[in-house]
Amino acid sequence: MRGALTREPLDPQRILAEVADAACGALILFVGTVRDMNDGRAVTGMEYSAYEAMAEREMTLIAAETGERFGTAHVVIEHRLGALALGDASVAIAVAHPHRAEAYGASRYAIEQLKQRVPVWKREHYADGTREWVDPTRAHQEVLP
Amino acid sequence: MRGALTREPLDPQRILAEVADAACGALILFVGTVRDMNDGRAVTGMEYSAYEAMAEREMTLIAAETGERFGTAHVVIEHRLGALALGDASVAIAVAHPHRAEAYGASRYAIEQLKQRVPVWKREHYADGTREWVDPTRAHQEVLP
Amino acid sequence: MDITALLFASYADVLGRDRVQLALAPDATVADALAQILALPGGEQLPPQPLVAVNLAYARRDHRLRAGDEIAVIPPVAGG
Amino acid sequence: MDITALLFASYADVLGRDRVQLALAPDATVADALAQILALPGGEQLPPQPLVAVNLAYARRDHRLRAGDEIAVIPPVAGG
Repeated sequence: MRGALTREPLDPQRILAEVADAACGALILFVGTVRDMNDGRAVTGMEYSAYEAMAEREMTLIAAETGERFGTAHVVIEHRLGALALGDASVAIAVAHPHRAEAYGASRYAIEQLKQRVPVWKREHYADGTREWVDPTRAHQEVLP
Repeated sequence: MRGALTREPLDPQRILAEVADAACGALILFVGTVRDMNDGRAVTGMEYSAYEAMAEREMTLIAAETGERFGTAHVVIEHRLGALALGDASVAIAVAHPHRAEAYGASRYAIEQLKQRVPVWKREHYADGTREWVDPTRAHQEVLP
Repeated sequence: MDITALLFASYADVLGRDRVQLALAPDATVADALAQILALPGGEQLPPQPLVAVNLAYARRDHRLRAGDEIAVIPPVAGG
Repeated sequence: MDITALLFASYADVLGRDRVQLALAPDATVADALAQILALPGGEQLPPQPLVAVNLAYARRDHRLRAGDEIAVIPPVAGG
Protein backbone atom coordinates (compact mmCIF):
# COMPACT_ATOMS: atom_id res chain seq x y z
CA MET A 1 0.00 0.00 0.00
CA ARG A 2 1.75 3.10 -1.20
CA GLY A 3 1.23 6.56 -2.68
CA ALA A 4 4.10 8.55 -4.17
CA LEU A 5 5.10 11.37 -6.47
CA THR A 6 7.86 11.01 -9.03
CA ARG A 7 9.56 13.10 -11.68
CA GLU A 8 10.53 9.99 -13.68
CA PRO A 9 8.28 8.43 -16.34
CA LEU A 10 5.72 6.12 -14.72
CA ASP A 11 6.27 2.41 -15.23
CA PRO A 12 2.82 0.76 -15.26
CA GLN A 13 4.31 -2.72 -15.62
CA ARG A 14 6.36 -2.30 -12.45
CA ILE A 15 3.41 -0.89 -10.50
CA LEU A 16 1.24 -3.79 -11.66
CA ALA A 17 3.91 -6.30 -10.62
CA GLU A 18 4.12 -4.59 -7.23
CA VAL A 19 0.45 -5.30 -6.38
CA ALA A 20 0.33 -8.81 -7.86
CA ASP A 21 -0.43 -11.51 -5.31
CA ALA A 22 -1.27 -15.19 -5.63
CA ALA A 23 -4.41 -14.69 -3.50
CA CYS A 24 -5.71 -11.95 -5.83
CA GLY A 25 -7.35 -13.10 -9.05
CA ALA A 26 -8.14 -9.59 -10.30
CA LEU A 27 -5.64 -6.83 -11.06
CA ILE A 28 -6.69 -3.44 -12.35
CA LEU A 29 -4.40 -0.76 -13.61
CA PHE A 30 -5.68 2.74 -14.28
CA VAL A 31 -3.42 5.06 -16.26
CA GLY A 32 -4.22 8.71 -16.85
CA THR A 33 -2.41 10.29 -19.80
CA VAL A 34 -2.05 13.76 -21.29
CA ARG A 35 -4.75 14.20 -23.93
CA ASP A 36 -4.29 16.14 -27.14
CA MET A 37 -7.55 18.04 -26.62
CA ASN A 38 -9.32 19.65 -23.68
CA ASP A 39 -12.51 21.69 -23.87
CA GLY A 40 -12.06 21.86 -27.62
CA ARG A 41 -8.54 23.36 -27.51
CA ALA A 42 -5.51 21.60 -29.02
CA VAL A 43 -3.08 20.76 -26.22
CA THR A 44 0.65 20.38 -26.90
CA GLY A 45 1.90 19.49 -23.41
CA MET A 46 1.27 19.68 -19.70
CA GLU A 47 3.23 20.84 -16.67
CA TYR A 48 2.41 19.23 -13.30
CA SER A 49 3.33 20.68 -9.94
CA ALA A 50 2.25 19.89 -6.38
CA TYR A 51 2.35 20.79 -2.74
CA GLU A 52 4.61 17.81 -2.57
CA ALA A 53 4.64 16.86 1.10
CA MET A 54 0.85 17.17 1.35
CA ALA A 55 0.23 15.41 -1.97
CA GLU A 56 2.26 12.40 -0.86
CA ARG A 57 0.46 12.38 2.47
CA GLU A 58 -2.97 12.47 0.78
CA MET A 59 -1.98 9.77 -1.73
CA THR A 60 -0.76 7.55 1.10
CA LEU A 61 -4.02 8.15 3.00
CA ILE A 62 -6.08 7.37 -0.11
CA ALA A 63 -4.18 4.12 -0.69
CA ALA A 64 -4.83 3.10 2.92
CA GLU A 65 -8.51 4.14 2.81
CA THR A 66 -9.02 2.29 -0.46
CA GLY A 67 -7.48 -0.85 0.96
CA GLU A 68 -9.59 -0.69 4.10
CA ARG A 69 -12.85 0.10 2.32
CA PHE A 70 -12.49 -2.65 -0.29
CA GLY A 71 -10.55 -5.21 1.69
CA THR A 72 -7.12 -5.45 0.11
CA ALA A 73 -3.54 -4.64 1.07
CA HIS A 74 -2.54 -4.22 -2.58
CA VAL A 75 -2.95 -0.61 -3.71
CA VAL A 76 -0.26 1.53 -5.34
CA ILE A 77 -0.79 5.12 -6.49
CA GLU A 78 1.87 7.11 -8.35
CA HIS A 79 1.63 10.60 -9.80
CA ARG A 80 4.21 12.19 -12.02
CA LEU A 81 5.34 15.81 -11.80
CA GLY A 82 7.19 18.06 -14.24
CA ALA A 83 6.80 18.63 -17.97
CA LEU A 84 4.84 15.90 -19.75
CA ALA A 85 4.30 15.36 -23.47
CA LEU A 86 1.10 14.23 -25.16
CA GLY A 87 0.33 10.62 -24.30
CA ASP A 88 2.65 10.57 -21.28
CA ALA A 89 1.20 8.93 -18.18
CA SER A 90 0.52 11.41 -15.39
CA VAL A 91 -1.03 9.00 -12.90
CA ALA A 92 -1.06 5.23 -12.44
CA ILE A 93 -3.12 3.29 -9.92
CA ALA A 94 -2.78 -0.46 -9.50
CA VAL A 95 -5.09 -2.57 -7.34
CA ALA A 96 -5.22 -6.31 -6.74
CA HIS A 97 -8.12 -8.11 -5.05
CA PRO A 98 -9.34 -11.70 -4.85
CA HIS A 99 -12.53 -10.60 -6.68
CA ARG A 100 -13.02 -8.32 -9.65
CA ALA A 101 -16.06 -6.35 -8.43
CA GLU A 102 -14.08 -5.07 -5.46
CA ALA A 103 -10.99 -4.50 -7.62
CA TYR A 104 -12.98 -2.21 -9.97
CA GLY A 105 -14.58 -0.43 -7.01
CA ALA A 106 -11.22 0.14 -5.34
CA SER A 107 -9.58 1.42 -8.53
CA ARG A 108 -12.40 3.87 -9.19
CA TYR A 109 -12.50 5.04 -5.58
CA ALA A 110 -8.77 5.76 -5.56
CA ILE A 111 -8.77 7.87 -8.74
CA GLU A 112 -11.89 9.83 -7.73
CA GLN A 113 -10.40 10.62 -4.33
CA LEU A 114 -7.11 11.60 -5.94
CA LYS A 115 -8.87 14.03 -8.26
CA GLN A 116 -10.81 15.55 -5.37
CA ARG A 117 -8.15 15.84 -2.70
CA VAL A 118 -4.54 15.57 -3.82
CA PRO A 119 -2.94 19.04 -4.18
CA VAL A 120 -1.53 18.65 -7.68
CA TRP A 121 -1.94 21.30 -10.36
CA LYS A 122 -1.42 21.28 -14.08
CA ARG A 123 -0.79 23.97 -16.61
CA GLU A 124 -1.83 23.14 -20.15
CA HIS A 125 0.20 24.34 -23.10
CA TYR A 126 -1.87 25.08 -26.19
CA ALA A 127 -1.11 24.99 -29.89
CA ASP A 128 -1.45 28.80 -30.03
CA GLY A 129 1.48 29.21 -27.61
CA THR A 130 -0.59 30.19 -24.57
CA ARG A 131 -0.73 28.21 -21.35
CA GLU A 132 -3.29 28.05 -18.58
CA TRP A 133 -3.82 26.47 -15.18
CA VAL A 134 -6.50 23.79 -15.40
CA ASP A 135 -9.40 24.46 -13.01
CA PRO A 136 -11.76 21.48 -12.90
CA THR A 137 -14.20 23.39 -10.67
CA ARG A 138 -14.56 26.10 -13.31
CA ALA A 139 -15.05 23.58 -16.12
CA HIS A 140 -17.74 21.97 -13.98
CA GLN A 141 -19.55 25.25 -13.41
CA GLU A 142 -19.57 26.00 -17.11
CA VAL A 143 -21.32 22.70 -17.74
CA LEU A 144 -24.15 23.60 -15.38
CA PRO A 145 -27.21 25.23 -17.00
CA MET B 1 -10.35 -3.51 -31.57
CA ARG B 2 -9.36 -7.12 -31.21
CA GLY B 3 -10.08 -10.34 -29.36
CA ALA B 4 -7.69 -13.29 -29.48
CA LEU B 5 -6.56 -16.52 -27.84
CA THR B 6 -2.93 -17.31 -27.24
CA ARG B 7 -0.83 -20.10 -25.75
CA GLU B 8 1.99 -17.69 -24.93
CA PRO B 9 2.23 -15.76 -21.65
CA LEU B 10 0.11 -12.60 -21.83
CA ASP B 11 2.01 -9.34 -22.08
CA PRO B 12 -0.10 -6.66 -20.32
CA GLN B 13 2.37 -3.91 -21.16
CA ARG B 14 2.09 -4.65 -24.88
CA ILE B 15 -1.71 -4.83 -24.75
CA LEU B 16 -1.82 -1.51 -22.91
CA ALA B 17 0.49 0.08 -25.47
CA GLU B 18 -1.75 -1.26 -28.23
CA VAL B 19 -4.82 0.69 -27.02
CA ALA B 20 -2.96 3.88 -26.07
CA ASP B 21 -4.08 6.93 -28.04
CA ALA B 22 -3.36 10.63 -27.69
CA ALA B 23 -7.10 11.37 -27.69
CA CYS B 24 -7.72 8.99 -24.78
CA GLY B 25 -6.83 10.30 -21.33
CA ALA B 26 -7.92 7.12 -19.50
CA LEU B 27 -6.48 3.63 -19.95
CA ILE B 28 -7.66 0.66 -17.98
CA LEU B 29 -6.09 -2.74 -17.92
CA PHE B 30 -7.85 -5.68 -16.31
CA VAL B 31 -5.76 -8.78 -15.67
CA GLY B 32 -7.25 -12.03 -14.38
CA THR B 33 -4.77 -14.39 -12.75
CA VAL B 34 -4.79 -17.92 -11.37
CA ARG B 35 -5.56 -17.75 -7.66
CA ASP B 36 -4.08 -20.05 -5.03
CA MET B 37 -7.50 -20.73 -3.49
CA ASN B 38 -10.99 -21.38 -4.82
CA ASP B 39 -14.03 -22.27 -2.72
CA GLY B 40 -11.69 -22.97 0.17
CA ARG B 41 -9.52 -25.49 -1.70
CA ALA B 42 -5.78 -24.99 -2.26
CA VAL B 43 -5.16 -24.68 -6.02
CA THR B 44 -1.79 -25.61 -7.53
CA GLY B 45 -2.44 -24.83 -11.20
CA MET B 46 -5.00 -24.41 -13.93
CA GLU B 47 -5.52 -25.83 -17.39
CA TYR B 48 -7.47 -23.71 -19.90
CA SER B 49 -9.06 -25.04 -23.07
CA ALA B 50 -11.56 -23.58 -25.52
CA TYR B 51 -13.77 -24.12 -28.50
CA GLU B 52 -11.15 -22.01 -30.16
CA ALA B 53 -12.83 -20.78 -33.34
CA MET B 54 -15.99 -19.81 -31.46
CA ALA B 55 -14.09 -18.30 -28.52
CA GLU B 56 -12.14 -16.01 -30.84
CA ARG B 57 -15.35 -15.06 -32.64
CA GLU B 58 -17.11 -14.21 -29.34
CA MET B 59 -14.12 -12.25 -28.07
CA THR B 60 -14.00 -10.27 -31.30
CA LEU B 61 -17.74 -9.59 -31.03
CA ILE B 62 -17.39 -8.50 -27.40
CA ALA B 63 -14.55 -6.12 -28.28
CA ALA B 64 -16.71 -4.58 -31.03
CA GLU B 65 -19.82 -4.37 -28.83
CA THR B 66 -17.82 -2.79 -26.00
CA GLY B 67 -16.40 -0.21 -28.36
CA GLU B 68 -19.80 0.64 -29.79
CA ARG B 69 -21.59 0.78 -26.43
CA PHE B 70 -19.00 3.00 -24.74
CA GLY B 71 -17.75 4.98 -27.71
CA THR B 72 -14.17 3.93 -28.30
CA ALA B 73 -12.18 2.11 -30.97
CA HIS B 74 -9.54 1.02 -28.44
CA VAL B 75 -10.42 -2.34 -26.92
CA VAL B 76 -8.15 -5.41 -26.82
CA ILE B 77 -9.09 -8.73 -25.22
CA GLU B 78 -6.66 -11.63 -24.93
CA HIS B 79 -7.20 -14.99 -23.24
CA ARG B 80 -4.49 -17.55 -22.63
CA LEU B 81 -4.92 -21.31 -23.10
CA GLY B 82 -2.89 -24.27 -21.84
CA ALA B 83 -1.33 -25.05 -18.47
CA LEU B 84 -1.00 -22.03 -16.18
CA ALA B 85 0.80 -21.72 -12.87
CA LEU B 86 -0.38 -19.78 -9.80
CA GLY B 87 -0.29 -16.04 -10.48
CA ASP B 88 -0.13 -16.45 -14.25
CA ALA B 89 -2.39 -14.12 -16.20
CA SER B 90 -5.27 -15.96 -17.91
CA VAL B 91 -7.04 -12.93 -19.38
CA ALA B 92 -6.09 -9.34 -20.11
CA ILE B 93 -8.43 -6.59 -21.27
CA ALA B 94 -7.18 -3.13 -22.19
CA VAL B 95 -9.46 -0.18 -22.93
CA ALA B 96 -8.69 3.44 -23.73
CA HIS B 97 -11.25 6.24 -23.72
CA PRO B 98 -11.15 10.04 -23.57
CA HIS B 99 -12.98 9.85 -20.20
CA ARG B 100 -12.46 7.56 -17.24
CA ALA B 101 -16.10 6.81 -16.39
CA GLU B 102 -16.61 5.25 -19.81
CA ALA B 103 -13.23 3.49 -19.65
CA TYR B 104 -14.22 1.76 -16.40
CA GLY B 105 -17.65 0.90 -17.80
CA ALA B 106 -16.17 -0.57 -20.96
CA SER B 107 -13.57 -2.62 -19.10
CA ARG B 108 -16.17 -4.07 -16.75
CA TYR B 109 -18.61 -4.77 -19.57
CA ALA B 110 -15.97 -6.66 -21.56
CA ILE B 111 -14.91 -8.96 -18.70
CA GLU B 112 -18.52 -9.69 -17.64
CA GLN B 113 -19.48 -10.57 -21.22
CA LEU B 114 -16.38 -12.74 -21.59
CA LYS B 115 -17.26 -14.66 -18.46
CA GLN B 116 -20.83 -15.19 -19.64
CA ARG B 117 -20.31 -16.05 -23.28
CA VAL B 118 -16.84 -17.08 -24.36
CA PRO B 119 -16.52 -20.89 -24.61
CA VAL B 120 -13.40 -21.33 -22.49
CA TRP B 121 -13.11 -23.97 -19.79
CA LYS B 122 -10.67 -24.49 -16.98
CA ARG B 123 -9.66 -27.48 -14.93
CA GLU B 124 -8.29 -26.72 -11.51
CA HIS B 125 -5.49 -28.80 -10.04
CA TYR B 126 -5.65 -29.14 -6.27
CA ALA B 127 -3.01 -29.67 -3.63
CA ASP B 128 -4.42 -33.15 -2.93
CA GLY B 129 -3.61 -34.27 -6.50
CA THR B 130 -7.19 -34.20 -7.83
CA ARG B 131 -8.41 -31.97 -10.62
CA GLU B 132 -11.85 -30.72 -11.54
CA TRP B 133 -13.60 -28.71 -14.23
CA VAL B 134 -14.71 -25.36 -12.86
CA ASP B 135 -18.45 -24.83 -13.21
CA PRO B 136 -19.39 -21.24 -12.29
CA THR B 137 -23.11 -22.02 -12.67
CA ARG B 138 -22.87 -24.72 -10.01
CA ALA B 139 -20.94 -22.47 -7.64
CA HIS B 140 -23.65 -19.87 -8.18
CA GLN B 141 -26.47 -22.29 -7.39
CA GLU B 142 -24.75 -23.32 -4.18
CA VAL B 143 -24.73 -19.70 -3.10
CA LEU B 144 -28.53 -19.41 -3.52
CA PRO B 145 -30.56 -20.12 -0.37
CA MET C 1 -28.04 -35.78 -43.30
CA ASP C 2 -24.71 -36.25 -41.50
CA ILE C 3 -23.72 -33.69 -38.89
CA THR C 4 -20.63 -33.67 -36.70
CA ALA C 5 -21.15 -32.53 -33.12
CA LEU C 6 -18.19 -31.27 -31.09
CA LEU C 7 -17.90 -31.99 -27.37
CA PHE C 8 -15.73 -30.11 -24.87
CA ALA C 9 -14.34 -30.17 -21.36
CA SER C 10 -16.54 -32.03 -18.83
CA TYR C 11 -19.00 -33.11 -21.54
CA ALA C 12 -16.21 -34.70 -23.59
CA ASP C 13 -15.04 -36.44 -20.41
CA VAL C 14 -18.37 -37.99 -19.50
CA LEU C 15 -19.13 -39.03 -23.10
CA GLY C 16 -15.58 -40.33 -23.56
CA ARG C 17 -15.05 -38.51 -26.87
CA ASP C 18 -14.65 -35.02 -28.29
CA ARG C 19 -16.84 -35.43 -31.34
CA VAL C 20 -19.73 -37.58 -32.46
CA GLN C 21 -21.18 -38.23 -35.91
CA LEU C 22 -24.97 -37.84 -36.04
CA ALA C 23 -27.39 -39.13 -38.70
CA LEU C 24 -30.31 -36.71 -38.74
CA ALA C 25 -33.49 -36.22 -40.78
CA PRO C 26 -33.23 -33.39 -43.35
CA ASP C 27 -35.50 -31.11 -41.27
CA ALA C 28 -33.79 -31.86 -37.94
CA THR C 29 -33.36 -29.17 -35.30
CA VAL C 30 -30.82 -28.57 -32.55
CA ALA C 31 -33.21 -30.37 -30.17
CA ASP C 32 -33.14 -33.48 -32.40
CA ALA C 33 -29.35 -33.49 -32.43
CA LEU C 34 -29.26 -33.07 -28.67
CA ALA C 35 -31.67 -35.98 -28.16
CA GLN C 36 -29.22 -38.28 -29.98
CA ILE C 37 -26.27 -37.00 -27.97
CA LEU C 38 -28.07 -37.35 -24.62
CA ALA C 39 -28.95 -40.95 -25.56
CA LEU C 40 -25.25 -41.89 -25.82
CA PRO C 41 -23.59 -43.80 -22.95
CA GLY C 42 -22.75 -41.12 -20.37
CA GLY C 43 -25.30 -38.70 -21.84
CA GLU C 44 -27.42 -38.97 -18.71
CA GLN C 45 -24.70 -36.98 -16.92
CA LEU C 46 -25.31 -33.95 -19.16
CA PRO C 47 -27.98 -31.40 -18.18
CA PRO C 48 -31.31 -31.96 -20.02
CA GLN C 49 -30.92 -28.78 -22.09
CA PRO C 50 -27.26 -27.90 -22.54
CA LEU C 51 -26.17 -24.86 -24.52
CA VAL C 52 -25.52 -25.48 -28.20
CA ALA C 53 -23.66 -23.52 -30.86
CA VAL C 54 -24.18 -23.89 -34.58
CA ASN C 55 -21.47 -22.56 -36.86
CA LEU C 56 -19.72 -20.76 -33.96
CA ALA C 57 -22.81 -18.95 -32.63
CA TYR C 58 -25.19 -19.89 -29.82
CA ALA C 59 -28.38 -21.39 -31.26
CA ARG C 60 -31.89 -22.05 -29.92
CA ARG C 61 -33.35 -25.53 -29.63
CA ASP C 62 -35.68 -24.97 -32.58
CA HIS C 63 -32.84 -23.87 -34.87
CA ARG C 64 -33.12 -25.90 -38.12
CA LEU C 65 -29.86 -27.63 -39.04
CA ARG C 66 -28.41 -27.91 -42.52
CA ALA C 67 -25.94 -30.41 -43.96
CA GLY C 68 -22.39 -29.23 -43.30
CA ASP C 69 -23.27 -27.29 -40.13
CA GLU C 70 -20.79 -27.50 -37.28
CA ILE C 71 -22.67 -28.08 -34.05
CA ALA C 72 -21.10 -27.96 -30.60
CA VAL C 73 -22.43 -28.75 -27.14
CA ILE C 74 -21.16 -26.09 -24.75
CA PRO C 75 -20.54 -26.86 -21.05
CA PRO C 76 -20.87 -23.97 -18.57
CA VAL C 77 -18.17 -21.54 -19.65
CA ALA C 78 -15.46 -20.63 -17.17
CA GLY C 79 -13.19 -18.13 -18.89
CA GLY C 80 -11.27 -15.38 -17.19
CA MET D 1 3.08 34.98 16.15
CA ASP D 2 4.82 34.55 12.80
CA ILE D 3 3.37 32.05 10.35
CA THR D 4 4.55 31.23 6.82
CA ALA D 5 1.82 30.67 4.25
CA LEU D 6 2.63 28.72 1.08
CA LEU D 7 1.06 29.65 -2.26
CA PHE D 8 0.78 27.43 -5.31
CA ALA D 9 -0.04 27.37 -9.00
CA SER D 10 -2.51 30.08 -10.10
CA TYR D 11 -2.60 31.63 -6.60
CA ALA D 12 1.18 32.01 -6.59
CA ASP D 13 0.92 33.59 -10.06
CA VAL D 14 -1.66 36.23 -9.15
CA LEU D 15 0.04 37.08 -5.85
CA GLY D 16 3.46 37.13 -7.52
CA ARG D 17 5.10 34.93 -4.87
CA ASP D 18 5.04 31.36 -3.56
CA ARG D 19 5.14 32.17 0.16
CA VAL D 20 4.20 35.02 2.43
CA GLN D 21 5.16 35.79 6.02
CA LEU D 22 2.17 36.63 8.22
CA ALA D 23 2.16 38.38 11.62
CA LEU D 24 -0.86 37.03 13.50
CA ALA D 25 -2.36 37.38 16.95
CA PRO D 26 -1.69 34.40 19.24
CA ASP D 27 -5.29 33.17 18.97
CA ALA D 28 -5.54 33.64 15.20
CA THR D 29 -7.53 31.23 13.03
CA VAL D 30 -7.25 30.11 9.42
CA ALA D 31 -9.81 32.80 8.56
CA ASP D 32 -7.56 35.49 10.06
CA ALA D 33 -4.58 34.27 8.03
CA LEU D 34 -6.71 34.22 4.88
CA ALA D 35 -7.90 37.77 5.48
CA GLN D 36 -4.28 38.98 5.44
CA ILE D 37 -3.50 37.01 2.28
CA LEU D 38 -6.59 38.23 0.43
CA ALA D 39 -5.62 41.83 1.33
CA LEU D 40 -2.30 41.50 -0.54
CA PRO D 41 -1.97 43.02 -4.04
CA GLY D 42 -3.57 40.47 -6.39
CA GLY D 43 -5.53 38.90 -3.53
CA GLU D 44 -8.79 40.14 -5.02
CA GLN D 45 -8.30 37.54 -7.77
CA LEU D 46 -8.53 34.69 -5.27
CA PRO D 47 -11.95 33.27 -4.38
CA PRO D 48 -13.36 34.66 -1.10
CA GLN D 49 -12.95 31.34 0.75
CA PRO D 50 -10.14 29.30 -0.78
CA LEU D 51 -9.19 25.89 0.60
CA VAL D 52 -6.49 25.90 3.23
CA ALA D 53 -4.23 23.21 4.62
CA VAL D 54 -2.50 23.36 8.00
CA ASN D 55 0.43 21.01 8.56
CA LEU D 56 -0.37 19.03 5.37
CA ALA D 57 -4.08 18.44 6.13
CA TYR D 58 -7.15 20.37 4.98
CA ALA D 59 -8.36 22.68 7.75
CA ARG D 60 -11.58 24.57 8.49
CA ARG D 61 -11.77 28.35 8.68
CA ASP D 62 -12.16 28.27 12.45
CA HIS D 63 -9.05 26.12 12.94
CA ARG D 64 -6.84 27.79 15.58
CA LEU D 65 -3.24 28.31 14.41
CA ARG D 66 -0.14 27.77 16.50
CA ALA D 67 3.36 29.19 16.09
CA GLY D 68 5.37 26.99 13.75
CA ASP D 69 2.33 25.75 11.78
CA GLU D 70 2.77 25.41 8.03
CA ILE D 71 -0.26 26.87 6.30
CA ALA D 72 -0.96 26.57 2.58
CA VAL D 73 -3.62 28.09 0.34
CA ILE D 74 -4.79 25.39 -2.06
CA PRO D 75 -6.09 26.29 -5.55
CA PRO D 76 -8.62 23.93 -7.13
CA VAL D 77 -6.71 20.66 -7.46
CA ALA D 78 -6.25 19.17 -10.91
CA GLY D 79 -4.37 15.91 -10.49
CA GLY D 80 -4.72 12.86 -12.68
